[in-house]
Amino acid sequence: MPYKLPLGPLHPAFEEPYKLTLSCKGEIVEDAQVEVGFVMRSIELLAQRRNYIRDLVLVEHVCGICSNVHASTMAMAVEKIGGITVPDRARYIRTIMGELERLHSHLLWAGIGAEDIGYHSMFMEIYFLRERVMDILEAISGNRVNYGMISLGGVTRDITDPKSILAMAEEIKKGLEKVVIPIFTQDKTIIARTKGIGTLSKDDALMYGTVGPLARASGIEEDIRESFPYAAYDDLGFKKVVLDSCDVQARVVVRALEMMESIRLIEEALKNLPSGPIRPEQVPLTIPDGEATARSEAPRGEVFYYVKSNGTDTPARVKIRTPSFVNIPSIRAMVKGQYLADMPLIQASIDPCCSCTDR
Amino acid sequence: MSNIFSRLIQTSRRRSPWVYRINAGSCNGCDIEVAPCFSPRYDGEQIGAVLQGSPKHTDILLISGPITLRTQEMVKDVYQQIPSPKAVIALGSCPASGNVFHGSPTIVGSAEAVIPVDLYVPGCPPRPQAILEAIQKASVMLEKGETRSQREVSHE
Amino acid sequence: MNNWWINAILALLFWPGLLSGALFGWFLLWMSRKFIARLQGRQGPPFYQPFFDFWKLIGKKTIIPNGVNPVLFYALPIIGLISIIFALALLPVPGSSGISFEGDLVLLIYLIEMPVLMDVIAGYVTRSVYAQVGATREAILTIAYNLPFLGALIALAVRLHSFKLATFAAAPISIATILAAVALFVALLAQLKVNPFSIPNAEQEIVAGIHVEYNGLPLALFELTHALETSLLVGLISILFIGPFTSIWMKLLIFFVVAVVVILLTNITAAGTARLKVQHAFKFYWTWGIAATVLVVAAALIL
Amino acid sequence: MNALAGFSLVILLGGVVVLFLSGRFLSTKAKGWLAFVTGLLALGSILWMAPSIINGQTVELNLFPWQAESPFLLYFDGLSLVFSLMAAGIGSAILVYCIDYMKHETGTTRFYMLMLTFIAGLIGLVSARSLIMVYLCWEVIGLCSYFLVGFWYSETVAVNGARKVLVMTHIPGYALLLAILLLYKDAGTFIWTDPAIAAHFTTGIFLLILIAAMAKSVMFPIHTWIPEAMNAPTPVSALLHSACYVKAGVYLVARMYSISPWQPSWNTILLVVGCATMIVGALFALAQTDLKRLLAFSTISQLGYIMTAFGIGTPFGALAGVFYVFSHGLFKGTLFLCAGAVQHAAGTRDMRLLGGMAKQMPRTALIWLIAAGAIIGVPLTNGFVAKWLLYDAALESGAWVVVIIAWLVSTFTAFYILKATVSVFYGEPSDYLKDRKIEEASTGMLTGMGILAGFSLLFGIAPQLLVNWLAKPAMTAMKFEASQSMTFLGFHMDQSGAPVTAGAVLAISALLVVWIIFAMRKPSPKGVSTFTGGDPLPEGNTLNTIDFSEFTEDVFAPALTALNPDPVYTGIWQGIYKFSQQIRKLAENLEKSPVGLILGAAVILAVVIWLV
Amino acid sequence: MALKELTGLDWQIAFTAVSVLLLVAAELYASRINQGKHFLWMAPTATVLILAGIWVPSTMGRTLALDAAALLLAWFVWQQDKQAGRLFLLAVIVGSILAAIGMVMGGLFGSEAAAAPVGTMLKLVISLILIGFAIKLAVIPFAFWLAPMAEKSTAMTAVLVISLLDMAEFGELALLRVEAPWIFNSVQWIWITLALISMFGGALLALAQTNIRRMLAFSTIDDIGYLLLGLAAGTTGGALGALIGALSHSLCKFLLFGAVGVAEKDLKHPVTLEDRGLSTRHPVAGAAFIAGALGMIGVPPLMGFLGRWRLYFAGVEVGGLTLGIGMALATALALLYYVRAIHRVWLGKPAVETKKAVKDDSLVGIIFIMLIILMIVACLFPALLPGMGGR
Repeated sequence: MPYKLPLGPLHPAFEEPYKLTLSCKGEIVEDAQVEVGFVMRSIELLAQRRNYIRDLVLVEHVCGICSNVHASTMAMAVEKIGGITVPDRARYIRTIMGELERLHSHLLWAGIGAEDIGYHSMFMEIYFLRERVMDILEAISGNRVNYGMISLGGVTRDITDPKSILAMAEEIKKGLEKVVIPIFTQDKTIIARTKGIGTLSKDDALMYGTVGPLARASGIEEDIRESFPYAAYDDLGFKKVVLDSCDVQARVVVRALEMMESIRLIEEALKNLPSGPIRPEQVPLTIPDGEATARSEAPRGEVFYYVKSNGTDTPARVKIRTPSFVNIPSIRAMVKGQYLADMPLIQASIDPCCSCTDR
Repeated sequence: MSNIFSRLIQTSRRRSPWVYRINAGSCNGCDIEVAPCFSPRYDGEQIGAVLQGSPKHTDILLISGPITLRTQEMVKDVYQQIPSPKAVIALGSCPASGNVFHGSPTIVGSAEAVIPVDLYVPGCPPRPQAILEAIQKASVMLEKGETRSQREVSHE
Repeated sequence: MNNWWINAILALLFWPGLLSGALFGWFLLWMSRKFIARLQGRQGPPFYQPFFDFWKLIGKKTIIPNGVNPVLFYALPIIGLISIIFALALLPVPGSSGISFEGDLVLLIYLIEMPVLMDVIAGYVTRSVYAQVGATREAILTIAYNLPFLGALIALAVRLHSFKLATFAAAPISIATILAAVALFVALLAQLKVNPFSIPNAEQEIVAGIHVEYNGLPLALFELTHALETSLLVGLISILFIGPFTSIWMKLLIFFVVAVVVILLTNITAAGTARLKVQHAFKFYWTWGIAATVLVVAAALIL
Repeated sequence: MNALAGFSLVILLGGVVVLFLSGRFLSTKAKGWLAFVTGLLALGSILWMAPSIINGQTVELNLFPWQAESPFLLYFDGLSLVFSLMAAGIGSAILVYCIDYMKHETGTTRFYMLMLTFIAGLIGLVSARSLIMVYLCWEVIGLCSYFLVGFWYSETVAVNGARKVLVMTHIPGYALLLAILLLYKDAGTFIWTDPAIAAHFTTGIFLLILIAAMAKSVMFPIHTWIPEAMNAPTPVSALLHSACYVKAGVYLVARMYSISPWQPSWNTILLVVGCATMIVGALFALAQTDLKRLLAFSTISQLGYIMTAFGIGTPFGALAGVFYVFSHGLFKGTLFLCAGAVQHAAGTRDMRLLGGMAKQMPRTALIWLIAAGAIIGVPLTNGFVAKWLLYDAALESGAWVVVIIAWLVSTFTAFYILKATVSVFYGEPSDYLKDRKIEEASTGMLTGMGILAGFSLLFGIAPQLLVNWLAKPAMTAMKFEASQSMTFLGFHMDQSGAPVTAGAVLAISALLVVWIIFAMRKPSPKGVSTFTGGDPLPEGNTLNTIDFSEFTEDVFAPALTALNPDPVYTGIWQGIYKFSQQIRKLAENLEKSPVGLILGAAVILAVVIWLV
Repeated sequence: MALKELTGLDWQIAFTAVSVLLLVAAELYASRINQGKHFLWMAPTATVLILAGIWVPSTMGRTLALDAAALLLAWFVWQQDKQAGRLFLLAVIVGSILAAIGMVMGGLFGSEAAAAPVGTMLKLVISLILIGFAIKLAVIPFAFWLAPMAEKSTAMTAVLVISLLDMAEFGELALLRVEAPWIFNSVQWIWITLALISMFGGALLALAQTNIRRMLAFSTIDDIGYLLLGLAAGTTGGALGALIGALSHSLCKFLLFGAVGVAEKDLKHPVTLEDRGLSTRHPVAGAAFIAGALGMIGVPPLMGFLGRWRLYFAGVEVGGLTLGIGMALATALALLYYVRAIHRVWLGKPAVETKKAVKDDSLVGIIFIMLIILMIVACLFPALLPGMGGR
């Protein structure tokens, strides 16, 4: 008789509340039900009641991990309606922020992943490295989380000392190359716990409409930074990472290589940082009638914003579709027949973000 | 003799705060700042703080987020499951005021309305140093018997 | 006769029993926490941490979860604790006034298994799914790690033609002793539930494992039992090495040094590995465990 | 007095003949009563002899001259008394159970004839003085077992079980025959009381007899037939595979004590075999979900205990062995009969489909609990006394390894019996049972089970009855000094030191287990909810014992595969079969030209003869 | 007679009794299940000839009578199947001629027991007699004729050949064993080797068959191996065991072939291992088959056991434990093929659900049951065998 084992909403392996009810037979998981909605704060509703300036702050709080990408995508959509051009320097800074965010998010994920297979030392190692990323973020934006860097038409703060940031980036690169990536790709216990686990076939990945590293680890060649380049990705030359072994190991590798690519992008952007203003002189408070969509590649995949303006300073409709919203259901396709002991890692391998999902 | 023991227990309450974390609708900004508190740079274990997995083992409850309607009962239930004496720390601005979510129809907006809070840590999110300081303060409150759970018991 | 009782009580309560066992166990637990913290680049807990953890739990109000028999809730940790104290009293540490008789090793093995059994029952009794999964894993793991553990002890006993612990402590160091110590060490990893065999209390899967519903005094007793278990099991390895020395101080020194080395080795292993699945662990103990046992028995019989 | 010796055999075989002649005209129930009365009469005739045997005499009877060197000689001594009482006594209790259990079956004439023949065969085996007659009875009970297991002969599972029984017990039986013939060749007699036999009893002969005994007494690695035999009617499982049939091997081993000058090295062999068996049986029992298969593996494990007890080789060991044999017959018989009652009522014996039956079948549950307590070794039951005697014997002789293994296995025993108890009688009834009307077992069945369980309790409270009246004469028969004293509850006073401590620990831990089981059943109603991740779980969502065995199955799978000897046997069979196909091809090629074949073979033969 | 003095068993009387019993049983059986056109008169004739071969005092007379019976049966088989008949005929003619020449040359046809020849003559005589009897008794490698005969002829014809003719020939060999022990003694190990080859070869070949009748034929070859070994061992027990074994063999083979015949009448095709669960339709025949099989293996309490343990003992006496284990292994093989046949063909679920149970002929059933009871009783009260009192 299968028994039910709830993972969550409060669970040591989860940063955020969502509920995974596992039906197990012995140690084998037969099925899983996913329940979300614990963190629903009605952000889309609130956004329609506030003006564009306040909305940028509000959407930053959709998710604390990928706050920047939400604000910048919203800004992109509004800029499209309003016909506001973003200065080159601001585009580069937005790219740097986006990649730093990806770096810290992937490192956070790697740390939690290590913790999920009980590798406490690895967690500590990664968090130690992540603090360096946090330092850069703090140096640029003044905040460790929720940076408030995006303003309509540009960014709020300039990067004043690219050299020191480059030096820090170099350190992170070394840390990644010497410690994190080798351990994640070569350590025997980690390979034993990741290889062949939680397979999501390409067909399933397409059926669930998965996005981001999860999809790319299942062989779907899709990265918004390449397909629909925004910010400065076109100038910097971007290479996406795709693997087709479909298991947790593939997701680990995809994220690891993406981190390396992020570092490269950051360094490239810092070296080629154009001079000029960081935002237009004049940004209108009211946006003309119209609607627009914007997409960008968040650490977890594609973020999609739809903004409809009615000519006032308040949007008529803001629709946010986040990557975890489509990724979380695909857990069901991965867990069947897996061991209970692998469940935390499998659910972590999609890097679920519930505050994104629930909004 | 009993005095020595009660003194010992009081000291040990300060020395050994075990922490449990609830995300009650946070944007997870506060939560990702709790984890670094126990990582090498900040290392909460120096003051004896350990992150626990079960509320039954807990002394200090960290609560983040504006408390959504869906998590309200959960928070109450978990608070009851924590054996006294216990302290509650509200992390960030959300449990205090609702922060940017103020006015949302799906949040309670104040932790106080659900469970008695002992300490507020302002910030969006608060920094790890602030969180650790709050833990330390809460453990001192536990030692002195100043938490609301302890005071309410003594009133009864 | 009187003397015998006094000695027994001394052994139970002071040396190597409850008091020194707890202090030693706390010291070892602190050592491991500190050592791991230092390995991870952290500061680690202060020296008195396990001691305060214990007293804080004592001072907490105990909550009995829904549907759990209160008497049982308290009795299980107490039974476990008492049996581990008796087991400690049997350990022939240098200067022990304890009881020693032919066959006390068998009694020791019984008593070591008792807290494990109580743990498993405690897991089932508390009616939490997490605890029940943890208890099942613990039961399975017990079957697995007892193979090298019992194998090594039996092989040594066969070699020394005695099931008396004092004989173990007096025997000279040989290849068989060292092999047996290695086998005991392998079993120790699972007995202390450290990585890679921290399976029954895998926090990320089953919250806090068996003890998820335990709190307050009973949890404190479980923690104390764990401390005593640590000093007992580490001490069991240590006494294998004190044979060749004659002076009691020398013996004590060696005893402590070996204990510290063992706990450091344990923690190096723990810090450098991820948690295995229970299937892996079972396979590990039944393949390598059998290999180790065969090796020890062969060494005991041939050398 | 001596004439009594043949009574039981004559009565039983007479019953068989009467059944055969009148089977057509009697109702199923009447046949059952006839068989039961026959069994009771046989029991009476054995009890009649009992006093003089207890007084140290032997009852002997020369029935008739059978074959040249081997007349039908009956010889009852203490050891025979134990086993024949077990056969007739437990057999009668099972027969009274059969009356109701079998009332809807067809072919019961065959059934009761075989049951009575079986009992007669066992009594014949244990009372035979001529070794060739021992072999005769040995094979008679083997055949009875074969036919009884295959009672439902048009059901494939049942006959497959029967096939395994026949192949796996008959072939090792040749070892016994060869041993007997070797003894006859050297000693010139079949009569085992003849000193010439003792003089020629070598280790080789011991090993040969042991092989046969291992097959019958389900010792590892020739034990795999017993779980397959569980597709038989339950009384058969109870009679054959718990009470009597599997004890035949034990009898042989015990008898070797009285025949031969015992070699110390034989003890080690027995201990190794016994310990391996008890571990393997218990490990497999943990992973079973079929109630009767679980009990079958538990039988294997318990037989390991018995063999170990005899292997210790001290007077205490022999006492423990004899006590254990009788006790095991009682409590395992009860467990099987309860399992049969459950199957009768619920229509299944799959523990995954059962649950909560204690409400509908309170009496069966009570009887089961007594027997389950006995097999775990709870004080007040005979199982406790048996276990304690075994531990005592092992401790006294310094067989510490045995103590450790036996203790380890007894925790396994507690686990799997708990699992069976809880998943059958407690917990929530499954969906399968919800639409079924479950009725308490009938009075006749309850009587059968109750008698056995009652004796379990009686011998647990007053073991001196069993010890003084049965075990001591048996020990004398096994050439041991029977000087042990025994008081109520099994506490005996002539021991000190380690055994007493260990016994106390054993008693305390066993009592603890019982108390814990009862305490678990009385949960406190109110309190703070358990932690389930924040959200409440649906009612009754806990791990049950089946989940436990699924965990173990999954994890033990490699060990269980490695310890299962069946693939080896299948491999041997496949090898033989392939070889035979090759031979057939060769033969067919040769036979294509018969004249050439004759010529060729004749020439070769002639040449060989020429050269010799 | 010397055989009786040696073994204590009046084999001639015992065999005659068995023959008559089987003749009556076969005639009754044939009255219900057709056994070929001329069975009614052919069977008594052949039996009379065979019994003449047992009772005629002169060696030549015996041989001639048995050869005549063999020819008659060969003709009868030939009528049923030409190929099988030819092979049988070949075996009868070649075997009889070789054996007869050997016996003439050895002086065995003389009225008085002749002294053993010496030198080359001895070897020649032994070779001829050994090969002749090996062909007649169907010992491997001269067993080519038995299986086709058993497969193609009717059940009772096979019983006549195997149970009566073959066992009578064996009896003749046993008499020779007493009258001219030199045939055996000088080449004892060749006889034993031949016996072992027959034992294992027969068992392995039986294991490889799918046709049940062929399997039964090879089981006869297997059993002849044991009987030969008993004679070759040269001990009283061995000879007695062989003779009782032969009697038991006759009875068992009747049960086995009879059961197969009953099933074939119903199935309308030869019984092979592809058939399933015949017991559901023919319970008594199934019981007869099982009893016959167990009797062939020598499981107590069937009569075969009386012979078998003596044969084992003879083996142990001659060859020690090794030979004993070898014999036990061969028996284990025999058990395997019999058990396979029992459990595939007879027991278990029927392949096709029978619409209604066949009412078996009660006369045939009674014959089977009486024979089974006879075998059990004979085992428990061996004194019933003539001259066995006290043995």
